[in-house]
Amino acid sequence: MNSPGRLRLNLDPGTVAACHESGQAIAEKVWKELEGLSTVAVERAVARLFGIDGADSAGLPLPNVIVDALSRSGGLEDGVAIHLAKACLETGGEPQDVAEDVACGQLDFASIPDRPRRELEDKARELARRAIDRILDRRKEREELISRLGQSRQPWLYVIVATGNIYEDTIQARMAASQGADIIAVIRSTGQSLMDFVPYGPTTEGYGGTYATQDNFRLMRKALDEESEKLGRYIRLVNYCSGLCMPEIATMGAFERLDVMLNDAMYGILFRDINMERTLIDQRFSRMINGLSGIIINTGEDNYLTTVDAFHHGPQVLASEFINLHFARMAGIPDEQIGLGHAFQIDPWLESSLLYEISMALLVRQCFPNCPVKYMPPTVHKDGNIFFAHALDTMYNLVASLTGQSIHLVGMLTEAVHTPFLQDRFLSIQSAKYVREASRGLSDNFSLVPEELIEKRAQSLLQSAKEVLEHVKDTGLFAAIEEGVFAGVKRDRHGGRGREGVFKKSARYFNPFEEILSSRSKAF
Amino acid sequence: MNSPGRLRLNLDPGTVAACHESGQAIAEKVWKELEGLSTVAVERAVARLFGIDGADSAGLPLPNVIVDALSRSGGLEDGVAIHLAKACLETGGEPQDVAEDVACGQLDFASIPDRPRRELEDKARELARRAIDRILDRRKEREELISRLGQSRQPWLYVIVATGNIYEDTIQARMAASQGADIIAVIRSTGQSLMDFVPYGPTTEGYGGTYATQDNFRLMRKALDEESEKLGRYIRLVNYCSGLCMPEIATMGAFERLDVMLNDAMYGILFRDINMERTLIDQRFSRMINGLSGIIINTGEDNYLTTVDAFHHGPQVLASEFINLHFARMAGIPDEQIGLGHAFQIDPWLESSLLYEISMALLVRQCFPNCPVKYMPPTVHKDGNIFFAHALDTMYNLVASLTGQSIHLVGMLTEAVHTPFLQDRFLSIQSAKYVREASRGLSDNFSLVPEELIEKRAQSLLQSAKEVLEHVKDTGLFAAIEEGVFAGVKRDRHGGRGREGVFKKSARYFNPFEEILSSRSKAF
Amino acid sequence: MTVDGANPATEKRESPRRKILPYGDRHGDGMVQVSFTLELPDGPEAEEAGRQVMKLMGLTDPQIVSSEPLGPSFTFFVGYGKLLRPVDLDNLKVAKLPWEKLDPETINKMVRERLGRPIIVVGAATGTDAHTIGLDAILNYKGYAGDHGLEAYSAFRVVNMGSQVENRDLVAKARELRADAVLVSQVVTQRNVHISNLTALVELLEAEGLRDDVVLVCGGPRLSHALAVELGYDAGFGPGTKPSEVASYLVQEVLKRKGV
Amino acid sequence: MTVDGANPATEKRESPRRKILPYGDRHGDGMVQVSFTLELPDGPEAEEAGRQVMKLMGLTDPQIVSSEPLGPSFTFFVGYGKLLRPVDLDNLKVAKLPWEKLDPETINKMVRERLGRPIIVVGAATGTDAHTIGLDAILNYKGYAGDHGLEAYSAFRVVNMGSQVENRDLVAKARELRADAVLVSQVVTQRNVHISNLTALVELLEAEGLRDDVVLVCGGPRLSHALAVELGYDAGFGPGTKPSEVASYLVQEVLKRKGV
Ligand code: B12
Ligand code: B12
Ligand SMILES: Cc1ncc(COP(=O)(O)O)c(C=O)c1O
Ligand SMILES: Cc1ncc(COP(=O)(O)O)c(C=O)c1O
Repeated sequence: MNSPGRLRLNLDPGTVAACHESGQAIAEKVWKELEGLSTVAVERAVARLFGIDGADSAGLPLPNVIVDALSRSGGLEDGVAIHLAKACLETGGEPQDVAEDVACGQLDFASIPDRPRRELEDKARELARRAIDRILDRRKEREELISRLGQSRQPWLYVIVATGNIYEDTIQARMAASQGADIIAVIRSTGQSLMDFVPYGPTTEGYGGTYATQDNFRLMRKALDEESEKLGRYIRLVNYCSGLCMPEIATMGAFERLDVMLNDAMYGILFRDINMERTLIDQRFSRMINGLSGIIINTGEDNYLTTVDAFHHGPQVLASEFINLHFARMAGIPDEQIGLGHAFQIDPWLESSLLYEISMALLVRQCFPNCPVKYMPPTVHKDGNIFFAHALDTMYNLVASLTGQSIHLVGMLTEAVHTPFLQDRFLSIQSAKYVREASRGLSDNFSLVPEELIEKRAQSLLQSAKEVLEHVKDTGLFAAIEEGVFAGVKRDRHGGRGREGVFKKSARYFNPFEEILSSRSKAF
Repeated sequence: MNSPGRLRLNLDPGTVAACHESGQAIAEKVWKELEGLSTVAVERAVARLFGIDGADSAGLPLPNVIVDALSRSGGLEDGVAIHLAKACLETGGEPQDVAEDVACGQLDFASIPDRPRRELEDKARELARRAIDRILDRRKEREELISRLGQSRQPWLYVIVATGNIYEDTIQARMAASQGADIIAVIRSTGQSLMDFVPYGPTTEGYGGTYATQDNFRLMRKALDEESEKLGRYIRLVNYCSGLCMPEIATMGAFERLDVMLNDAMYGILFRDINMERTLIDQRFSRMINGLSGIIINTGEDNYLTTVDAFHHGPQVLASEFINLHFARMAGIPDEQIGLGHAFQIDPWLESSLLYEISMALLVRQCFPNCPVKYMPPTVHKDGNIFFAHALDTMYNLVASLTGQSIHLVGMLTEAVHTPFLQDRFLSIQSAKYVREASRGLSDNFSLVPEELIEKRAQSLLQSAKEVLEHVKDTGLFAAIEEGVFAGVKRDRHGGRGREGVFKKSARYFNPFEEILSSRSKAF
Repeated sequence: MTVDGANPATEKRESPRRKILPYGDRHGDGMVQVSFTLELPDGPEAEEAGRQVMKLMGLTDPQIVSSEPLGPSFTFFVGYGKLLRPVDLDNLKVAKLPWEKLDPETINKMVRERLGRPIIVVGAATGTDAHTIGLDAILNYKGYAGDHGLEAYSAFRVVNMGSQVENRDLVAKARELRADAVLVSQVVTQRNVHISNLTALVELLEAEGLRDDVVLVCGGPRLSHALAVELGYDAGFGPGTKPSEVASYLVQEVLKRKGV
Repeated sequence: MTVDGANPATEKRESPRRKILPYGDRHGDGMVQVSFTLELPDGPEAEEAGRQVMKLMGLTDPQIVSSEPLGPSFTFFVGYGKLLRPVDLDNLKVAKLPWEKLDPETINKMVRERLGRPIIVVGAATGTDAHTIGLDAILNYKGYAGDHGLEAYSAFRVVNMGSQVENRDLVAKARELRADAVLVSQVVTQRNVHISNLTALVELLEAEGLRDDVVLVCGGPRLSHALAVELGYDAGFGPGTKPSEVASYLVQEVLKRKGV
């Protein structure tokens, strides 16, 4: 973990503890309310975990085929695990065979005779354990690569590729790595988050990003592994575990050894108008998988700061981070994998804006000392003046280094113009590398003067965050979102997209992953 | 004066005092050795101070005509003041009339009958007092404009114009002021410093800069005064008081209300191979005038850092600053007008380079707390990658603000390409303004951690500077320069350009300005 | 060295004001900065190719001042050169804004007195575009840069459908509300997705026979009035648009169409 | 939305390798960044003029993405556009360096064995140019970027005259020392002062009948071999030149001329 050196804010530990308490209470309350529900996306993820992949002749992915079939036959409420176990036992095949047979109409879940509960659960557990082993193998592979190849000192430089074409993306990603990037994110095409299935195969036609597909993950992983070997340092790969297919993407990422996933408990609700219950259930299952696979999640509080004024809305960002943290911990993710999101977004022309940025960046760092905070660059206050944008990024780079951020998303001088060109990424990485190396040790040389602007501002942000959290605890998260507490966005508990994909679990419902992973997570 | 807030280095006061002692001893020793000498440039300056201006039919400026005439007639050793006084008394005309008559051959100094010493000195004193009043009027005018119009908070942003054409320069200077510049320097054409006369009239054909002429000064002053009124803040004007005409330019600047002058005790020797004695005599007289006119001088230690490696040669920069300071004080300039030069020139790719920059910048600030240090931007390590150069300038801008520099020379993204375009200056000012405002108060929020890199480095630089100064004191400045102590440049005491313009004063030598100004300076 | 001696120089600006060249350091120097990438390894061949690129841009005296390898097979260039082909200002077609700026009171009064009911406005960020800030800036009460949004006027009744709205849903809503104006925001422009989205909406409105019933307006950071008109819209608004500008336009256009 | 469904796409690079376009985000997109200033107040007229400038550069789809007033009467533009005119790599004339890189021992040995005395080199920064760092980097022992200067070779006898040397003084020195090579540095290039200085030296050497007796070399940040040859020099060295490159060239050229 990177550290802010001697820059320590004097914060009241009682206030921090109170924030944690509220955060945890908020998350637990939500989970209590939702315990009896599952979603089509969770079930499709289970199907994927069982090894189901591919699409039917109409292009519909097989996990969707299975879930649709069960939904029609009325078995979905029991969870797909039980039904797939039964079909495997019946046919002697693998889940993939079952799925293919269902897809071409050769097999019908409704017509498979039932078996004793115990036998079905055991088969499901066996299939789940295989999936878990597969994931743990990829996790071990990552650990071995890192120990063999090494990795950069933090802050790690994180850049995006977003050509829309996975092949062009791999070229650009390789170049970025060779230029000094430590983490490469493949941005998703607009619209994918609202698709209730994950496209299949490699893709070349995204808008503002590239579709997240398992083949695309694999192609990029391969390119970056080759580049890692060449460069002698492990290059991390990122994608977006969000939207209507959050749990499935967690699965695909776990299988393809992604290293980081954008994965937020509330982003889908606020920014994609996805149904609250759907999102909150999906995030939990996806986080169980992310935790298992050793993936670092990144939450999306930075997005609040792009939507509402960053100077005035610091407290809700901090409050949301406490909530996101506790949702993640509840799903079994250790702090070391919880990369809370934060950003440098205050109006640059505000007098002393830099002091406010430093204050908040330190505050986040200090409230969550074991979390690899992902620090996002200025975007909102950039316009087409690419030179000024570059200067702004340079100051942001300094704050990232000074305040000991772990994951440093490299800002682009062309932010207000287009998704990054090859040359934009080069220039931005070059300048971020310069600042990172030139400022090594800076935070060991400075200490904060007590009760000056930086410290006072942080104290007041923390106090207000505590108040926000207490309010959310009292009203409950659902009501708080209905009120518009976060990012100035109001959503209706029963509105939003993907609501139809939420269902009540039957008494027979069984999900072997929930069982195995919750007991595992206790051990963390 | 701007301040570095709470950022105070723990420096041994004894070491600082020892540096001052050596610096003063060095300057005094030089002055003792040179007391009996004057130069053609000093005498031409006296002629200008007496109001002589214009050129003869061949284009030779009248001050040169006078000095050449006296040189031929053998009267130069007495100083021009006595001879001009005599001619005025004889003809009843003004010095300008005398000069014109000499120029067209109607008057010959040799043929003017002598008068009692007392009478001549009194006339010379009277002419000198008129000149001094003229200068003090311009000084008062400046003070009134500043108190009426106001001025920016420090650091003041300083940019150059250098089109070579004074008319284009005034356009660019006006634009720069309206963009936020506080100080405008008109860079001089290459080669002017080696010309032993000051060109006359407005000029449009410089290379890498514009000729310094009194008309050019006047045109630019007028443009900036208009702009100051428009913008409601006083815009300062800079030129170069250096080269073979240093004292004359001081005079012209005083008459045309320039505000800042590049004016170094040793620059001409080291960087223009001008004779040592010539330079050291000229600098003294020019500084007496600069002091009188309220002009801030800027010394040129920044140039050492462009010539030798900035990481290793900090001590000589500091040593030179002590020497320059004491030369200036000896000439009667108060610390508030002594803008010592410093620069941000360490290889940006050196790990922790920023810490070394901060260390040295603070050190200079703290050693000379009342001096308006002029902080120069990175130049040497820039290449044609204008984007990286812009990022580098941004970090420099931050250091300028953090360490409380007074005069902030704005770096240009196109430094390695061309003298600044209109757009380059805009972009650079924009980013410097952003950093200045965004970082307001930063240094009040930080204190230095004792005995860490920044402080230790400063302590060791100071110690080494003390040793350099002691060595120079022991060998004497002339010998030290012959050894190559500064900027890695070795010069011969009796070599260099302009040596023929140095002459021994006769027993009758009289310079009313020396007399009046030295007694004045005691009063400061 | 050339010093102008005793003759004060007065430089004349050679070309008449209406034909202009880019200005770097001096009037008429034509200086332009460029940067671009070529898929070639750094080296003399790449540099010469870079210079050729500048020549293909019609630049005189092309200077590559920086070439940086972006990896093993790409090189990035920065260059300066002179564009000595003047722009003829007299022949410039500036897409003129077909309305004048009015203040809010005037707008409200005009609508109250001449239409007698608020103008009905439906707005959305269409297709997969989820950027709402620009649309909200125009429609919502809060507005933009200190200028209130259309909601703040009594002259408008605003329905803001939000983001990622399908064209067909937008058209259905316009029909349902008998909207006077339809406002579309498009921010994502990669591979011209905004052009296809905007064009599809016009076609749908035409197919539904609604095109002539509404004032159709689009906006976004890469849109201009000229482009909007080209795409079949009545008006387009680019970056930095203030809500009051949109309000001024809408009131004048709607009242004109209604003939009141 | 276009997803390629079950058919894994394999995009072909359309144009053959030897004709290339600038690369922004995708092969063949032709994207180029430009910036420039026009002497016009910020506003729609200026913006349209800015777009015209981009069109005059042959750019397709010209987009002005920023326009900033530089004061009341100038506007600065940043733009992106597509240059769809390819560079033909097969027809590229790359000024080939007419020498090969040798190591110091080889150079010293060649001169010792074949010439029997050191090559005499006179160098200066001429005219009013006072930039010596580049010249010193080539000539002085210390050298540049870890590569020693000519002084460090037994193969050369170096006389570095320093800066602001008049051409006639340089020529006199070359004559006096019977120099084998004359090396000139020119760093200041404003209004092409380097071109006139360099040309004047060639003319002077010719007038003095010395041109054929010396290998004439120039260097500086805005010089290239191609430009040097055009100006009548035997070779030219640009930014980043290492002293060993100059040494390699000189030894080969001098020995060739001497026919040894
Ligand atoms: C904020 C922001 C976001 C926020 C949006 C929050 C929200 N609620 O809107 C978040 C973080 C969610 C986001 C997400 C994405 N974003 Co975004 N985002 C931005 C950002 C930083 C600012 C845009 C903004 O709000 N500007 C401020 C508003 C006020 O300006 P404006 O939109 O131009 O609006 C003004 C005018 O254009 C006009 N106007 C606009 N609309 C309308 C409509 C009408 C009718 C009228 C009259 C006028 C009008 O008036 C407004 C006021 O003056 C820009 C970069 C930048 N600095 O510009 C990127 C940017 C727009 N985003 C981009 C991308 C690619 C995305 C993603 C697709 C990335 C991804 N794959 O995940 C996602 C997905 C979104 C989706 N499905 O569409 C790209 C678009 C690239 C391109 N040119 O195609 C940009 C340029 C960043 C980049 N360089 O990559 N983004
Ligand atoms: C250092 C410097 C100075 C120092 C010079 C100290 C010294 N002893 O040389 C000082 C501060 C004194 C100075 C002064 C001035 N400078 Co100056 N300076 C620079 C600076 C920052 C670096 C130049 C440098 O040393 N580069 C490092 C060397 C190693 O690189 P190089 O010169 O390119 O040399 C390499 C090659 O070109 C080649 N090479 C060079 N010469 C030769 C010769 C031969 C024979 C060969 C084979 C090879 C060769 O090999 C070298 C090694 O690879 C540049 C800006 C920049 N970052 O480039 C401005 C710059 C060159 N200066 C500039 C100007 C205008 C001036 C002044 C005229 C300003 C003024 N009016 O006061 C003065 C006056 C000087 C004069 N009379 O000429 C301008 C020139 C603009 C232009 N294109 O016309 C520049 C570009 C800055 C700017 N943007 O305004 N400068
Ligand atoms: C947490 C999080 N999830 C997802 C996304 C991307 O959006 P989408 O899910 O629409 O691809 C973002 C945007 O940056 C984000 O921050
Ligand atoms: C102190 C000083 N004097 C003079 C100059 C300019 O040189 P010249 O005197 O040749 O015009 C400089 C260069 O920046 C300088 O720093």
